[in-house]
Amino acid sequence: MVWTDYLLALPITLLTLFALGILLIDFMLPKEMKWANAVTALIGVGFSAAGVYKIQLWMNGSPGTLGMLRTMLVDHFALYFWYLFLAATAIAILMSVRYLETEHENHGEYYALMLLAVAGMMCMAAGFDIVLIFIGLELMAISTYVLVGFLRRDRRSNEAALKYLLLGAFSSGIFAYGLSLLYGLTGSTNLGVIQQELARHVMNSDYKPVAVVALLTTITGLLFKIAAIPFHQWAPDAYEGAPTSITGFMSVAVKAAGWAMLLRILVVGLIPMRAIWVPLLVFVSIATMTGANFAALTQTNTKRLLAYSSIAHVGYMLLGLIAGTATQLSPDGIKGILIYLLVYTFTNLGAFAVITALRHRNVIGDELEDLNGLYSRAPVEAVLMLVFMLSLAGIPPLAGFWGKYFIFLSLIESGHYALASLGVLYSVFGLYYYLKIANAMFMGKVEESEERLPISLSMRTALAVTGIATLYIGLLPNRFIEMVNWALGIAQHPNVARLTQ
Amino acid sequence: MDALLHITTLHYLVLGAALFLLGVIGVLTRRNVVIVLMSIELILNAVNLNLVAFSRYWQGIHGPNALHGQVFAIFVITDAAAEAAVGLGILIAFFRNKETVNVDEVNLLKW
Amino acid sequence: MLFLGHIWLLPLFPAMGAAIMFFFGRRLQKATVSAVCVGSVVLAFLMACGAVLQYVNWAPAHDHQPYEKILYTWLGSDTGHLNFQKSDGTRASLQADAGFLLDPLSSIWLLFVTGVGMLIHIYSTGYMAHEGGYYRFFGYLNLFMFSMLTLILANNYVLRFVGWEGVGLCSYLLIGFYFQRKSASDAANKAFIVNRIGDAGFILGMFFIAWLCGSLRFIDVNSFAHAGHFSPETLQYLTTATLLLFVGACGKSAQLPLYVWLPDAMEGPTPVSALIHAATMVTAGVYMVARSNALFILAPKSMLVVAIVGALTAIFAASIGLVQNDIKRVLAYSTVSQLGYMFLALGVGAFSAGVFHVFTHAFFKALLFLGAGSVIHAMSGEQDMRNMGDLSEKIPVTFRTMCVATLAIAGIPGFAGFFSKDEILWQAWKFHPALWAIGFATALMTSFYMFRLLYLTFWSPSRVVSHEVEHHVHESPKSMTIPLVILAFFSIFAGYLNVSESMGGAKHIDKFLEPVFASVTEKEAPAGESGPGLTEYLLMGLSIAAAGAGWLMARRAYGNAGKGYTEPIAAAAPPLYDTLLNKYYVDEGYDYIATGRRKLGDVRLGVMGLAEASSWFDSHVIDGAVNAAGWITRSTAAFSSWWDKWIIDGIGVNGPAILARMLSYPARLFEWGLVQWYALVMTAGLVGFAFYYVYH
Amino acid sequence: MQSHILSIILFAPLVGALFLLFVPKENKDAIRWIANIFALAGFLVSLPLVPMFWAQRFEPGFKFVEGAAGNWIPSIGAGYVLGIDGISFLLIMLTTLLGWISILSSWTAIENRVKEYYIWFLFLQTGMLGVFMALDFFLFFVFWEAMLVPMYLLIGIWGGPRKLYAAIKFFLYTLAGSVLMLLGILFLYFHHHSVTNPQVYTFSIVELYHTAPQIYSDYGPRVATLLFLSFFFAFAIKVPMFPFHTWLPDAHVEAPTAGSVILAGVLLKMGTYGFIRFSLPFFPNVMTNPATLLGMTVRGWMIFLSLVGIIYGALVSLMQKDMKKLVAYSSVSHLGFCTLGIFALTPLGLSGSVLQQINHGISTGALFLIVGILYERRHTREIAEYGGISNVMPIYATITMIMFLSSMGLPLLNGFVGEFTILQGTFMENWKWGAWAVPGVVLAAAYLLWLYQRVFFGTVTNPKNEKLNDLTPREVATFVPLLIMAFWIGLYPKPFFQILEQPVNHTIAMVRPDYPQPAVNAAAPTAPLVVPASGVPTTTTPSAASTSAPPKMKGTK
Amino acid sequence: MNPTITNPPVATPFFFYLLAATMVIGGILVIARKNAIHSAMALITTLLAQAGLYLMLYAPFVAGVQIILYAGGIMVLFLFVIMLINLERNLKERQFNKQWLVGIAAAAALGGLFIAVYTTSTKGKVLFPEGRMTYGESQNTQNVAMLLFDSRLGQYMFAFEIASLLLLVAIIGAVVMAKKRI
Repeated sequence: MVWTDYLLALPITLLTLFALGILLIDFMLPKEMKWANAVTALIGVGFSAAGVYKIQLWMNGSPGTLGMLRTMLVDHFALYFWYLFLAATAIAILMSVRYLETEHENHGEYYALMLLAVAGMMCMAAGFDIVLIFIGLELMAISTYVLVGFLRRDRRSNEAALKYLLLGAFSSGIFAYGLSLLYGLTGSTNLGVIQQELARHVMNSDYKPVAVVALLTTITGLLFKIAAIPFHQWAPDAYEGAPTSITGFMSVAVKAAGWAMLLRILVVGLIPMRAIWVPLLVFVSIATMTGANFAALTQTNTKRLLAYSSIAHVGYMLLGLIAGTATQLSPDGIKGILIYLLVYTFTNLGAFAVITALRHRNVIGDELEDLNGLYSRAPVEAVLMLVFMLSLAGIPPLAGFWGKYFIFLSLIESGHYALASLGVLYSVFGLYYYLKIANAMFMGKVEESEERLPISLSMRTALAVTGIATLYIGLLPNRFIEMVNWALGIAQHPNVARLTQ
Repeated sequence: MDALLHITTLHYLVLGAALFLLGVIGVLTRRNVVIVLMSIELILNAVNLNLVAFSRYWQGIHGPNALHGQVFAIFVITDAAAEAAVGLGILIAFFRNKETVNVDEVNLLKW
Repeated sequence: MLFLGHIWLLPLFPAMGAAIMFFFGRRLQKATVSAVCVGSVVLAFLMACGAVLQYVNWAPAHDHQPYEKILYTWLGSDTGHLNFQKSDGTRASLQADAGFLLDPLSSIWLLFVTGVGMLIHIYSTGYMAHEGGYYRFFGYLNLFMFSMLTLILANNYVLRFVGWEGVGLCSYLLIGFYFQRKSASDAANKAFIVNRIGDAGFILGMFFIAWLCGSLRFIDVNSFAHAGHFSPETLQYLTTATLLLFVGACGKSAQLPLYVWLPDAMEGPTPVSALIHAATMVTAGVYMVARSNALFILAPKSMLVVAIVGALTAIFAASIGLVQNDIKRVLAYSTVSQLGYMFLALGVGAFSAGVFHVFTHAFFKALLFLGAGSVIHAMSGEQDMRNMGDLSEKIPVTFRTMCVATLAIAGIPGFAGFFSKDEILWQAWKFHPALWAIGFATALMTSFYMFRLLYLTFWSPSRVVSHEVEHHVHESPKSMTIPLVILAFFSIFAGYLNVSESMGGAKHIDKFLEPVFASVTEKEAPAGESGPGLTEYLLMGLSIAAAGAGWLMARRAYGNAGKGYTEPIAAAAPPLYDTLLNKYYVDEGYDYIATGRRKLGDVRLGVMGLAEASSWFDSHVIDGAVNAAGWITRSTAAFSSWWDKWIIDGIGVNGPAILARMLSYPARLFEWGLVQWYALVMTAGLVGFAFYYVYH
Repeated sequence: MQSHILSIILFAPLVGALFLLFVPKENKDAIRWIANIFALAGFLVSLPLVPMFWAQRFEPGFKFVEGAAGNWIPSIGAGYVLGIDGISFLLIMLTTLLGWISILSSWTAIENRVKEYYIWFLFLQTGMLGVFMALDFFLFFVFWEAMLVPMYLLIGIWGGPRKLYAAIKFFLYTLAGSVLMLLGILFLYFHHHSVTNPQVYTFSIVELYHTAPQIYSDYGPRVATLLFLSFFFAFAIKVPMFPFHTWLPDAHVEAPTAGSVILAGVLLKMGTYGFIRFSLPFFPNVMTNPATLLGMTVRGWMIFLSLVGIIYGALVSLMQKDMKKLVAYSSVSHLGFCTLGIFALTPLGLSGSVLQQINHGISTGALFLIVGILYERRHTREIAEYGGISNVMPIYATITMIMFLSSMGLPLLNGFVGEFTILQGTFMENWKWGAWAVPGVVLAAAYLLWLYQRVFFGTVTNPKNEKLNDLTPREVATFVPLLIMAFWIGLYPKPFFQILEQPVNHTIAMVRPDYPQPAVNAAAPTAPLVVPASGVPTTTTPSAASTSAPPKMKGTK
Repeated sequence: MNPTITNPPVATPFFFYLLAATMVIGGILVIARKNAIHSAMALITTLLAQAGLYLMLYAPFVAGVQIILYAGGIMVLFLFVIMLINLERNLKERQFNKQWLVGIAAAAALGGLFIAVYTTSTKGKVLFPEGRMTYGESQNTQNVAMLLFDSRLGQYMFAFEIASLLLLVAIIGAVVMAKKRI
């Protein structure tokens, strides 16, 4: 350990400190002051972000630092994801305040768990050692299990938590089994060494079948976390049952962490096996797009619909990994995934924020019918929801378009025309169910209660942030594209997006 | 016969695979959530067995200090403990509401 | 050059009248309406006279060239940059001007159109005095005059087409003037659509000409035609082009097989029938063929087709006219038949004879229609000749003028029709005796049905049904009778303008038209005029005899026709009579087979049948495919639900259980949302991938 | 110094929409006034463009170019670049005019959710204008897609009984086409990058004109054809060409009147515009490729589909029982003429096609207004419900007649000029194509006149029709500009031909370099240019016109 | 810690198979017994046998952790919960769910595949050949600790810290979930 390691761990340390702080403060807070927990958590997120920024300043343009005795790689990629997690968490916290009050579950543990989950995610994104990644994954996963079941009196929440936990633990078991084989094959837990060993010795030897088994079991765990078919089935149930704010959090932050881990492992550790995992991902991607889009079509529960929609988006994102040649990744594809995650964070959180806002008094608000006539009850929210839906569908000039744009760009670039066509057609297909939501809001029969929906200040803030971000990224994406280029270490040229490897 | 009598890493791997198999069967077939959780423990133990066996194998190549697998196993055990604790906690919460521990009665959320 | 230089104003006078009616007509008094509309046509007539006079003076000094006045470029960018490729690969630019052309041919048309038109306008002030929509009627009439004058004066085919369509439109509007009557609006639609079919031919013909000549100006086209030296291919295209033009002429001039609209067009007010459907518009086809004579001469096959269609139409329509009972329908079929004569003349190359017949026909046929209108006016709207009779005393002016017209059309010597018709028959004989024979038979029939009309209306005993009507019979006002008298005058004396050499005439009109038909005369020149021969006189005698015979037969049959008289043809050959009375069932045939207005059994054929089929195809097949895609999608979604429900839970989950425990849990068939099922899917996926990759 | 007039025209409606956001929604009349004022303003700001454009109508290239390539999103090379040529100029003017008219026509038709309605409408207006102005492919695509949303809402919220079905069908159908186009665009983008030196990523249309035709030689006919098809689907669905037309009747029938007017008047033109602006210059070799695809060349297919559309649309119109549906199917037929003119690949066909697009906007726009007026009074569009309307609404009947005549292509009205030019242009290319299109003209007369007969002629048989009011002055006002335009184009189309001359010849030069182009010193105009009746000042003398440079051949190396 | 190469003790195969058999039988009992307490007992047996195997693999520290943490800690937790929740009802019900046959088939396929992959090799070579070395057990704990805590070698130090957070989360989670009022 050298002093820089402390710096690299600073954001995680800060999050942990604030989480512990919340646990302590929570005891002293009277019931009506519980919002202070949220404020504390927000401050914690802020401090952590400042810590990330400090690291960014310290790095001063260098591509990245291996810290913690080569177990942690803090590079632009990791910083990008860290920012992303923190932003998503901040918005999710804003969404939660009023919601938890309504649910009578306003406890400090909620925020503490959220912050600890983010600490886990940070380890996943920055981990360069499968042990660290695994532990980070579990930290995040276990926090999320609890958060999903946080509405303890709600049977759906219990059930979602139980299902999520059982499947999550099962998949981590399989994942760990794969990691153990990887370790066995290479003798190291370090991703860099794993890559070298795989490339040098394993792939052209008798050990290749074992490596394949290792790959398959590992990838099962990875695909489970990002909810790709056929490892997706937990997602709709968990999304539906979880508190809506947590559904939002899961659908973006947890998913982004899963992606970060997937990219780290597949793109760094298992890149020598690209020829094997690409066909697999092709299958998974097509299956995911097909299955999720079809399944979403007839959903009547908004959260479940969005769950399937987020599964479908995973299908598109996987296309970004497929792009490229048999051995070479397309940088544009990875770029597409990163941009996708960015816009998806804001758009999807925004959508869940609107659904969260619908929860009031005796209305749960997650059925499609609950959206009926939303326009007359809350016009701004309805229009924002429309924006989010169209963004999810990938209609320019909204943010969601850019994710799809880069994915398809990379596919065209590398000559996967058929996949690209399939992808775009499924995105049209997807529009249908997004429009179902829009139809309900704008054209659905107006309920007798014409009263305005009560929306709290924090929720307004969350909606404003997500809405503005969706529009801003959509209209002026340049800054964000460059941010992603920066995250991937892609050189920038004025006026030209020349990609260097 | 020599292959059977001379115990190598491979034997441990096969044993681990068998344990893994049993765990998976348990997860897939038992109705009792507690036993499903135990089956998950079996899976994790299979992983640990692998890790420790590999650790032994790599000690033979990289020298006696190459104990990464053993350390990894300790982490997996930690994780197993945490998972079991939270899992049982959630189970209790669920049991309070539903008065059952049967997995196939966890079916409110569907489609 | 006051008139000639401003010849473009000529069509604009009636256009102004129409515009005034359009904007202010509803607020104007009837007197004002009459003043404006009749005034504009009178102005046009005076101007036409002036222009023609000036042209006649101007032409000798200019080598008998047509006078052309271009107002502005209408179609085309006028820069010469908007090009197309001609048939020979060279470039030409799209250009159609708002330009006007006056030459002998258009002069003749101009004079009789404005003249007859003026008379009919005057007549209408009386005829329509008690009708509603007075201003509307006159607005339409003026619009018609505008279109007709545009048609006549246009200097290129496209502008001609403007007038061509314009007169079609006005015809539509005027036929449908009594739009409350279904039959009227039906007839109007029929007229317009049948005309449109012809117009389609016209357009295509125009394109061929443009493709071949690179221009649509008559002067350019003529000089192209005169240039000579055509490849066989070009000549073939010219034949196609002229045939297509003739299709247009068939539509407008009611030739076989597109004549069907004209008899129905009698639904319009009678002055309209006189003006549009007898004197002017229907001759537009003749005008067009005459105008394109330079091209037709190059296409002998087309000429033959024109002649044969003309002859057939003549006899076909005349035969139908023999038995019709509606006074206007008799005249309508007579018009079709006479138009057939004109085309016969054109087809045999006797362009000036055809034009001459148009000229004389305009007067006597307008007179016949106006007379018929007067009769109908007197009979309080009765049109069926079976309910008339013995009107000669009661409406003497009408009676006398009608007599003149009948004598003229029947070809009694001394009247206008004799000269023109006889010239045509003579030319047809020269071309082929068979054509003459048809023309001769037609002449016989013409005489018969015209005198039949005369006898049934004026001489035979009165068969008027209601006493009130009989009591009401009265002579028409002066505004109606004076035009009749003037027309009667021309019906007698117009013929003397072109008495043939064989009868010591000077053929004024032929001479006047000579520059227009230069190509014809050049071509005919080598054959040489053999001078008046014996044959010519013999034929003349034969046709006079035919006219007389028709008269006599009519007199025998109808001279004393009382109530319930018998038709001689019906007595002789009832099936033939039925066929003729039903117009050879052509309308029915069209309705069943071509348009599909009527169903043949349960099947609808023709255009509407096709339309029905397309409509079905659209809603069931094409949209069906779209909806089916949607349906399949949704049902796939339903299927995946179903799959989860039945296959996954049913067979996958329950199936083994069923097998193992012999259907002991049928009630538990419906359990879903199971975690372990999810885990199983994961495992199965993993197994699938593993098998694929390990053993691939 | 760049002129910003295009941006001003583009964003004027959007400003109105933003302004309306701050008006309380209870105050309906104020909203109507403001929306109408902004719509009129949108039209008025476009008027200065007329003299400005007229002055340089013969000059080559795009005019009023604004922005630079890649200034919007430098990292991918997308720019906010606007610019117009004669084709887009005419379509822009049509858009601003129809936009104003349709907003005016909605005054009484829209009673609920007035504020939203106008906001979306103005938003739509900006989207459509953007499509016609964009010189950057990316910008084009953004506008192309963005304008679907307001249209979807207009149909979906203010539509008829089956509005949801129609709105979703419209949206999905159109989107399905355009996403494939996106892939095509990306292909061009990469191709441009791979062939230029130094390698540049750009979406600039002018740049892509140079490289896109090379795809044929670089990748072979098959790829080029597929690429052409990817664009084709987007445009053909939008046009719509047979057999991609079935969204149109549904969308039209369900849309509110003003929506139909805009849909028919402007939206459909985006498809034909796309063909002219992109499909032809990008894939000249595909167009002229003699190889056959299922028995016909690509161009043969295009012509075939156009011809089928003409006849088929007309036949189906004949059988419709719903007035609006009839007019909708007649659009299929009319747009068939437009595509026919485009794929004839002759200057005449192309200019006729653009002119016919304008004409269709005018006459079919008016027809939808006409149907809308009856619908507003009786709330039914069943033809059988009417009859004898001439007796009670004479002014209305007259205007209808004129517009019907215009739609069926009667000379001296606008329809004829377009149809005639298209047919001639097509005929000169292959006389059989022209011959097959002509029956469409006949059928147009049939279905329109039959409709007229059934609705207007006869006596009033339905007692509900006895008390119908004739047009109000506001309603007449909506027709007046259309009538003026109809007569103007019919009587004096020369200015339009002159405006179209340069872009059309330029396009043909790009598609068919072997097609004979006008000589450099072509004959000067034979007659002095006359100032058009609308008071457009003429700033170009004939000599200036004759000395103006002829269109240069661009984009073919 | 000098590795010495010696012949393996005769007893090695015997103990391996003994312990392996115990483990497998224990595992089977875990998933086969109806009574959850019996399953838990079987699991403890398995875990203890596994600890024995760890010892054979020269991993005494892990073996200790296994016994203390697993058999001692986690299993007690399990037993508590089993006691806490109603047992009687479960005993009367079906033990397996309805997909058990398919489940077993899928799992068997997977496990069989794994085993097949491990045991199949070309040219009679065995994968992962054993180096036949023995190691001093005394230093094992120090070496593990080195990897966790040494400032130079302790590469898992950070992961270890995070593991503490994991346990913290487990505590919070268990409390939140299991406690009636918080």
